[in-house]
Amino acid sequence: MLTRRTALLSGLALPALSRTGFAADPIRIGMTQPLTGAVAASGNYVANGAKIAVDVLNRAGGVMGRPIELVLEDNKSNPREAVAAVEKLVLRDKVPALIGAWSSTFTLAILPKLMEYKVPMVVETSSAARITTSGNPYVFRIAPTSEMEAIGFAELVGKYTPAIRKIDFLSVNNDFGRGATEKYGAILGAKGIPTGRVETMTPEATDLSAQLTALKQSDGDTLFITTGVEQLTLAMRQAIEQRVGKRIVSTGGSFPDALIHQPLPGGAHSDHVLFYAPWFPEKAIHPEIAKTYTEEWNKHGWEFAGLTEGFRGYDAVLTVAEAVRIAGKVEPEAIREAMWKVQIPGVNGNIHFQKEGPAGRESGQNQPNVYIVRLADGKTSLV
Amino acid sequence: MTVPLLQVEHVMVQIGGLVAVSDLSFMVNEGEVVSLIGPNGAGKTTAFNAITGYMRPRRGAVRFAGRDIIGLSPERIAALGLVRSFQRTSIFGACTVFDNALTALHLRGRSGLLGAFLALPGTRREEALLRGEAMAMLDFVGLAARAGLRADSLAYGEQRRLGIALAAAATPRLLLLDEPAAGLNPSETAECMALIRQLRDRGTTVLLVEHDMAMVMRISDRVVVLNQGRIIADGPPETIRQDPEVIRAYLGGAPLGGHHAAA
Amino acid sequence: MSAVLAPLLGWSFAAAMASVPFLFPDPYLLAVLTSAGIFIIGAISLNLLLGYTGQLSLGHAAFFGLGAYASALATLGFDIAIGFGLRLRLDPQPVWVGFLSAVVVAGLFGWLLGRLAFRVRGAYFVIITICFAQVLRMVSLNWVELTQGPMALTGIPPFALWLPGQGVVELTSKPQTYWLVLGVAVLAFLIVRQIVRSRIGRALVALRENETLARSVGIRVTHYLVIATVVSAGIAGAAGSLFAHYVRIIDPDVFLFIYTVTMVIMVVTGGKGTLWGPVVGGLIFGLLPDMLRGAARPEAQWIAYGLAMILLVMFLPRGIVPAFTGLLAGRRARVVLPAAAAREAAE
Amino acid sequence: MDQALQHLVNGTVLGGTYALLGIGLTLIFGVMRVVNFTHGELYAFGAYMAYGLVSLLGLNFYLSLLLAALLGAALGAVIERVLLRPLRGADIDSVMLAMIGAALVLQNASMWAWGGVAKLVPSPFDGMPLVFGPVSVLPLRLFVLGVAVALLLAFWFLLDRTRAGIAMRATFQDPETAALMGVRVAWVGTATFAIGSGLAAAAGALLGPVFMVSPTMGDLVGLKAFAIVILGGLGNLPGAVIGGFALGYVEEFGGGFLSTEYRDAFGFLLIILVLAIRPQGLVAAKERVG
Repeated sequence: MLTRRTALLSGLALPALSRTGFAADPIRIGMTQPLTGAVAASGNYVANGAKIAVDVLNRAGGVMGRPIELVLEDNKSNPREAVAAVEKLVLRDKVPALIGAWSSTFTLAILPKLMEYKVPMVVETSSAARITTSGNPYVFRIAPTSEMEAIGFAELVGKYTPAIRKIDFLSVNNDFGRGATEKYGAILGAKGIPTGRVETMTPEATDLSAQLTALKQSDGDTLFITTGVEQLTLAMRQAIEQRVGKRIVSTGGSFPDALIHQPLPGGAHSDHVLFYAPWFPEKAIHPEIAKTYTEEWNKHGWEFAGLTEGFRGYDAVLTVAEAVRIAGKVEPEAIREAMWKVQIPGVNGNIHFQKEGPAGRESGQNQPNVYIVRLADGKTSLV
Repeated sequence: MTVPLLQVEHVMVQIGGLVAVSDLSFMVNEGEVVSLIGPNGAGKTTAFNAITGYMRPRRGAVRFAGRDIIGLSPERIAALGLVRSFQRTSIFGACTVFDNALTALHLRGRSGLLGAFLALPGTRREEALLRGEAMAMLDFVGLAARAGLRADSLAYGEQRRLGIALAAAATPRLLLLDEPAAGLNPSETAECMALIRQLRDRGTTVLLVEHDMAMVMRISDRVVVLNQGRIIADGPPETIRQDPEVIRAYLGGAPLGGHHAAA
Repeated sequence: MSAVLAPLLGWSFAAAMASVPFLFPDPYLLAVLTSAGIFIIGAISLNLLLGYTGQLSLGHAAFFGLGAYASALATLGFDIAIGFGLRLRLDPQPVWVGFLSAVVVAGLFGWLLGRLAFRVRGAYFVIITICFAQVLRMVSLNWVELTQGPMALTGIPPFALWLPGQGVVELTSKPQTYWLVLGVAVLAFLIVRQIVRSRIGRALVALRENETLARSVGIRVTHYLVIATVVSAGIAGAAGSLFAHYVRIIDPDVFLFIYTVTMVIMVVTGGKGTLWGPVVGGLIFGLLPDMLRGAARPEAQWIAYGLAMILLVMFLPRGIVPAFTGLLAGRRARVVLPAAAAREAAE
Repeated sequence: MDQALQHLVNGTVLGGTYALLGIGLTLIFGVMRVVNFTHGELYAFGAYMAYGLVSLLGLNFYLSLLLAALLGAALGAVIERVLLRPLRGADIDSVMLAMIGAALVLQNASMWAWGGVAKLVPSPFDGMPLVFGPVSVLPLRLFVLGVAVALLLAFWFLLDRTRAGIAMRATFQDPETAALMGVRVAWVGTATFAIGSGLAAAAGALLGPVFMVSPTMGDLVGLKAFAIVILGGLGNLPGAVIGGFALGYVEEFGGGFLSTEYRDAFGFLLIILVLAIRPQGLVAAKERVG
């Protein structure tokens, strides 16, 4: 409780301190994340990542001699509130750029508002393809789509022995899970690996026995699980209970951190497609940035597991700050144009946007990096 | 021979496996005031419930103006012209007295959703007519001065009178009154009796459940006595007063014409 | 309030609301009011059911969501298989068709729910309505061919209105959408007012006050409850349609329980069974979350919201509007009191 | 066939926990006529207490379960005294709203206190399943089922054989008469709500180690508990047990053979179906008129 309170106090004190250090007005960056409700855990991780990026940048002198201020709004894990949060950020706080909004549903809800207010947004987590293909020129995504992730995985598929011959899916019933099922199925299918059985689960479900028992009947050798951290952990534990007996690969950057301390019995091991592997910051494309991020994070005493998600917020803030620097002024349109010129190293790798979607109204999409981390007996290793 | 207005034939009602009314047969002719009496627990209110559709008898027939009404819902039965009052919850407490009266005239109106939306002329005419009738009704029961008050703010006797007015509002052919005088003081009881007489004079047939024997004997054309779920006597008040079985039933329960207990 | 004064006050309130975009041209204020207004329409519709028939529906978001989906699908068009090798196809329709279909579809489901659920009362009814919304959420989540499931329906067109001299105009500016929502809200208010003051409204109140007695004067219980549900659902569907074309994306979260709770709390706070209750409560609970924003950490905002619900129920159980009119009619209350006391003594 | 057997085992295990969830809710409704929207939150509270006692304080697992249930009962008693007692006599929607408000407060307080990250509760049971021919089941799950059945029996004993239970049942059937017979109805209310809450917390503490502990874990569980008690007939105790197992089997077989997408909808659909045919629930409750 004490640490929480001191963290809260320092959080309050910091902006005040940094304000005295700078003569100029701060540059405000708006961010909306699910800080309460069903997916609050991840939203808070991403928000924390963003907060430390702001600290790091301000310590280095801010942007254009002005400090950065993060204006964070809760979207309460629901799309209506995501819209309300953005309207508050844009209309009341007058932020020139946004970061958000974790789930694809929340991000999609915001998209028309970006067009309406002509404010660019860096999308840090959402994976739904249509975010960048619907012709919204205010969207710049640093998160990978399911397709990019699947392509990244497919490049590594040769490393598996025995080889992957047939795959099954257990996916959460939302755009994230459905997207992964579709793209992994298609891309591995093109490599001659057919899909066996596909089962889905509602995001809140805790008992997955019916799905796993059904999956056990399939003759696939590898089970792809796509969902949040919590449900992934449950699925892996219950897969042992139901003796599913397949190789398990999780997608989408979720990592069952709890299983490091309480490993699955019977020497079971699993592979996880991640975008940052905090155990091996030295293996990152830009080790020095990854190390700064990891150290800052640990300094706050936040959960280690959060590192696998918090980098999204960190990279997003770096991206917006760089765009502001290039633009040379704090205006939404200038920042939007500058986004195309951003070329910086991030925790996940190089950040640079490519054009996607209908000509003339393209959205920006970054090409992120993919790591496969193997978890066996509570120990991690890079594949 | 004319068909009696209400015919109850061999009606049996069970509540939760217990027989509340075992074999009930009686009838009410047009224009009569008939009282249904009996000791506590004799099944009077159950009989009312069975007649008005609130309970379904296990056996027997109930005919209203020659038509079998068993299985019909209370509101259908009311629409046929058979309306009852209640012992306890006899008014719409949170509404004004006037709105109570207006609500009771429900069956007299026929305007629907569209009329309400658009305030069609026909609807307005009907509304004006009903308002007039409601006021007349309140006048009739002496509550016109109270029209604007909340019904649950009325004195007890006034509430009872309003209850009767509600049942009588839509000018039913047969009015079933469940202990209209319960809890009233002598002068209020007298007013109540006068009211029932006026209703009869307007052409309404009345079937009454009542504990106040003095009132029953003075107002009724005929008295039906119920004990332990069946009829033990049926006849004009003076015959009933001397019927040995009735006297025995009442001495076994409460004394004839004695103080009424809360039912 | 006198019969002349009340409508005058009402219309001047509407006029004051209509002039907000001129007096306070703050787009954020308009955005918050528009969003609150949509839910106030929902609350007005819920009030007909909860306030006037006394039936607590905790599935009201179902009608809201149905309206949103119906309107979105009608304007986007669809082409789905309906079994036996048949396909059902609809080309994109203008927005007003979407709006009407929202009202009709929600109303139809209102009829269905009414027929099913009014076989029971009280807690059973409450839980059935919750289940009803849950089932619809599951269907919208999984009937991907029609609803896009969790991938959401996107690209929903904004409102378009035929304006004299300008033809069909898309309403995209803040004041325009605000006025549209205000207009629908006024219409919803008037519809509910007309019903409540009619023979139907009296029947509904009678059922709420005393169902047994109401039946005895010939009021057909299920018939009127179903009418109320259909009208209430239709208006909620209209609110859902406004929501769909305002937010311009719809996903299964429109069936969330918290949306229903928002509408219920608006009605109860303002005063259920009063015409102005949902408006007053809606303005308070529509603006409260946005006022709380930034005032405290997110969890604390929710806790404050929850505590406000509890305190209101405990200390203003009948709501703000009755408490206020009660103050105005203090003289009348004094007349009422002794009589009520006498009644207590008599029992 | 093997698959069906496994589903049967899974359904039984699931049904036992559902029964435990349902019985607390139905008891509270039966005695107090309160639809308890905090049920799911008390479930989460029990789970968090078990987590705190086992993981943070390092207490014995079984002792922690017991303490978690007791703490849940204590919280229930507090809710009853602070919230429900003053609302006695208020109409059903006021009480429901207050309970929804309380649920919002509880859920966000636990998010504040524990953070949003889900926790695993360690248990002394082996993570490897016991295998019986074609079916397998975790020892922990069997333990949970065993405790659930034991609790149901203990509860039945309490209601049927003890003075407190008789007072409770009397209140259940007719509060006015019970009061006339000298039952302290107010006290019965507190006791009932405490016991119902304790059962919810016990379910949370038992299932915490099976699943994971998170602030929103009560949401779906609360809704399911409603489904269970409606299936069995609101306020009907044996009905809640039957409803619990019915829901367990329906979800498991429906999910396994029909559609996993609609797995969590089957319960709600079943309710609408049951109510269309038998409005009083699968097990007929004695209807109280008035």
